[in-house]
Amino acid sequence: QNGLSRRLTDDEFERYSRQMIVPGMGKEGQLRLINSRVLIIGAGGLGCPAAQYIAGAGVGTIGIVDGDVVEVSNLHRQVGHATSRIGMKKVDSLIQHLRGLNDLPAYISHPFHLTPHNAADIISQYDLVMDCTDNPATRYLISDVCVLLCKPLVSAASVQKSGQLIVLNCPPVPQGLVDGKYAPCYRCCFKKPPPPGSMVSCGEAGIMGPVVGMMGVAQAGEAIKILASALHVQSENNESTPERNLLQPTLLIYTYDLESAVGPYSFRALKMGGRRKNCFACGENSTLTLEGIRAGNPNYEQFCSVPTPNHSL
Amino acid sequence: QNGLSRRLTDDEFERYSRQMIVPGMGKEGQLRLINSRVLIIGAGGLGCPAAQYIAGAGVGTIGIVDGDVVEVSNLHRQVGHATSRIGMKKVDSLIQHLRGLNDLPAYISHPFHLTPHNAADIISQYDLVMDCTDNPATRYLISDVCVLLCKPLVSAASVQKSGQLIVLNCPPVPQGLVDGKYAPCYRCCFKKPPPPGSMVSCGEAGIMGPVVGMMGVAQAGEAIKILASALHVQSENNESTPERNLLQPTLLIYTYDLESAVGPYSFRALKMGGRRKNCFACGENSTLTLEGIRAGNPNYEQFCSVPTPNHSL
Amino acid sequence: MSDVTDATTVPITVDFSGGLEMLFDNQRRHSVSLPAVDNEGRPATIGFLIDYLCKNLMKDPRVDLFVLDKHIRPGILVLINDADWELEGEEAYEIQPHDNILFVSTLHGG
Amino acid sequence: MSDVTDATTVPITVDFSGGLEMLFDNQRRHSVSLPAVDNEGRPATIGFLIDYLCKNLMKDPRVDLFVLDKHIRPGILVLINDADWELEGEEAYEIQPHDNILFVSTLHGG
Ligand SMILES: [Zn+2]
Ligand SMILES: [Zn+2]
Repeated sequence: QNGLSRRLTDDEFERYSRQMIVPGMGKEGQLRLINSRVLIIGAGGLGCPAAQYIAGAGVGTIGIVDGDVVEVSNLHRQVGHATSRIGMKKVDSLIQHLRGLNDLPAYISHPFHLTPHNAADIISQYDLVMDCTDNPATRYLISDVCVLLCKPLVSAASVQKSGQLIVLNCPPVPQGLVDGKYAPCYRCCFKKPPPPGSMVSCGEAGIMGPVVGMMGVAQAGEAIKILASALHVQSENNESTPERNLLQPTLLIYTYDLESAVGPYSFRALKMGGRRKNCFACGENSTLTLEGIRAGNPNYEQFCSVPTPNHSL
Repeated sequence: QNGLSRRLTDDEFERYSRQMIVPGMGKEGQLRLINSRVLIIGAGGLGCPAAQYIAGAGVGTIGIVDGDVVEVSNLHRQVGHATSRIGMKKVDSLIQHLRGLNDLPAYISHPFHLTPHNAADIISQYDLVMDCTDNPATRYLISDVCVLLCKPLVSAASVQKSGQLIVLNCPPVPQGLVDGKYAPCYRCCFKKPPPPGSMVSCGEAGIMGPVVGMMGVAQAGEAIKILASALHVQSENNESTPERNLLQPTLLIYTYDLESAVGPYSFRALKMGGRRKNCFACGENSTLTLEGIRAGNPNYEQFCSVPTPNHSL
Repeated sequence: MSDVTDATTVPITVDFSGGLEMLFDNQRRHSVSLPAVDNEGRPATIGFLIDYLCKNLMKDPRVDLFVLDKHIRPGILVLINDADWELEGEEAYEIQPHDNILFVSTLHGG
Repeated sequence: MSDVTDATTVPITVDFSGGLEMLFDNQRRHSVSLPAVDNEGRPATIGFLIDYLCKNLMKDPRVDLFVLDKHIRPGILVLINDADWELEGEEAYEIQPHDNILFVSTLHGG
């Protein structure tokens, strides 16, 4: 609270002036960003553009999780890396780029994959989580931990010529609360993962850079509005929230067509349901706990039947 | 044509593999990109993200036009620059970043504003133009020259919390041709500029980074599909082109709301008309010529009544 | 969006975008019950709607940011059910029940 | 989109997204005249539509990428007029004329 009443430094004022004069932002929105802590999980095709705009906007503390190293085949879409940094940990490569863009935020490197064992320790340090990962097991893990730690989640995904974006668990309410309308978690919207054979990753199926780029930038846009306008903070009276597209959130789908220009069906906004009473993670009889997750229950790899665990980012 | 039948080098094959396996791209699409020349006019909030994905995708020759230098207040959204390059010409700063990302393309620096005097000389060197500028006078100038030189134009704009994107003049046909359905130019869609008092620039009105970022990435996406699929090349039979959203293009509008998450009206696809018979630039009685433009006719500053000409990028 | 209607009004939605919403109470979507005929008994057209909006919906005194010389000001696109009004007859288009009319200010920044 | 209809069929549009279009002739939008009732005379539901699509519209032999154990396979969202089918009764929802039914494969890459 203290941080929201201080003056901006001259540096901050000059750097953020063009977004502070946007109606609705102002000094208050800027200070909210500066006082926020965002975790970006995945420093790839989604995480790179997302991180550029999160850092540019002046989010005060930015954590990035990724265990991979930069490869040349990443660089057509992972625009926060560089040819000279091939072989470097993606987290360190991306932070190097972000520091060059804006050295005011604190950058925290988590240069390893998110696992059931470390997820809660990492996520608990932040106010908002951005799922920029590339596999279903990690997506379910992130959502479950966000439910248990009451963190809003901005989730995006992209393969080939398609992209998807949704804001989940925002504003977050405790697990098991079902006596009203609440925002859904990832499991409420996506109950079961697809069987392994039907899934395709960017490595196998390919990905167009601007498609995953659009989704990453859009994710940054959603995270910035949540933090700057405190949409993740439950208001005293719940009245206004339904109009905010949060309790029954929109799943945005982007379809890129190499054969035609942008058209009427390039973007579609799909209305999803709210929190499900019988949701495995957030529903009223959920037995999900942080201790359970850490101890291997549920088994995310098995749930998603991923044959090899080496993509568990 | 020769360039389209050569083999890819090992470097190219490895770097572009993830987009080449996308259905519809392939080696043919990749070689078309490598053999293409794209001009990005403006190295600001649109040009930075657009250029990242154009360079990442491997467009072979990338020209950038901008007379401005990097300022600290640019950096929240102009993610191809860096704090250490404040004061450097934007063109040179952006090219430095792009070379780090991908050093295979040839980068051409045009470190000055586009003017009626130099526009045709610059634009004539390229296959496709991306309008990433910030003022109406330059937007009309770019479109007029693209009409006269038969260049497709991918145009975007953004202020505060709104963005717009449209593909124009694609496939391009000679000025005056009106005996059929043809794609419109910028003037066909936007006949007159707004009066000066009603216009707002990003400097005065502000701009949210992810909004202009989305539009810049989307511009790259449209440019890549046009070049990779040769949508700008008139097909023998015109039959299939209407389905490509080119002859009556879609104006995509993006509305970002700080108070609510992405929703049903965040993106709208608006259907525009085709080439107008009486268009000042591309219509049947047009008197517009390159010589005229170079000599100051029409007077773009006067047409847009911009009081000071120092924003003529 | 109320759908209450009678023979003398036409229920439509009117949207503003690109900054024009600032002239209309900062609200992007309005439900409007437009009189079905103008003062002279002719069916309501887009031209009539524009006049009606100025007189009844605009909260901002700067009318010339929306209308100049009795026509929509240059730099504003008018869309009838998401199609440029040039495809529909411009000001002369007769409003139909449940039409969506969108006014967009064209942008030039970047 | 043809709108030819008779009492015995229901005209709808069926869309595929997120890669599912590959199973349906690489076409993202299909106009379908669905029989108004199933073999037992009950009104056509989404469940009936899914079965109908497998038998009549799918060009790809890999049916199990769309249907598993007689239900839509996990990882596919079904949307009725752009709303999650859970809001509308899932498989039991009775198809209405001019409905748009969208099948989207959920994505996991990034
Ligand atoms: Zn849930
Ligand atoms: Zn024209």
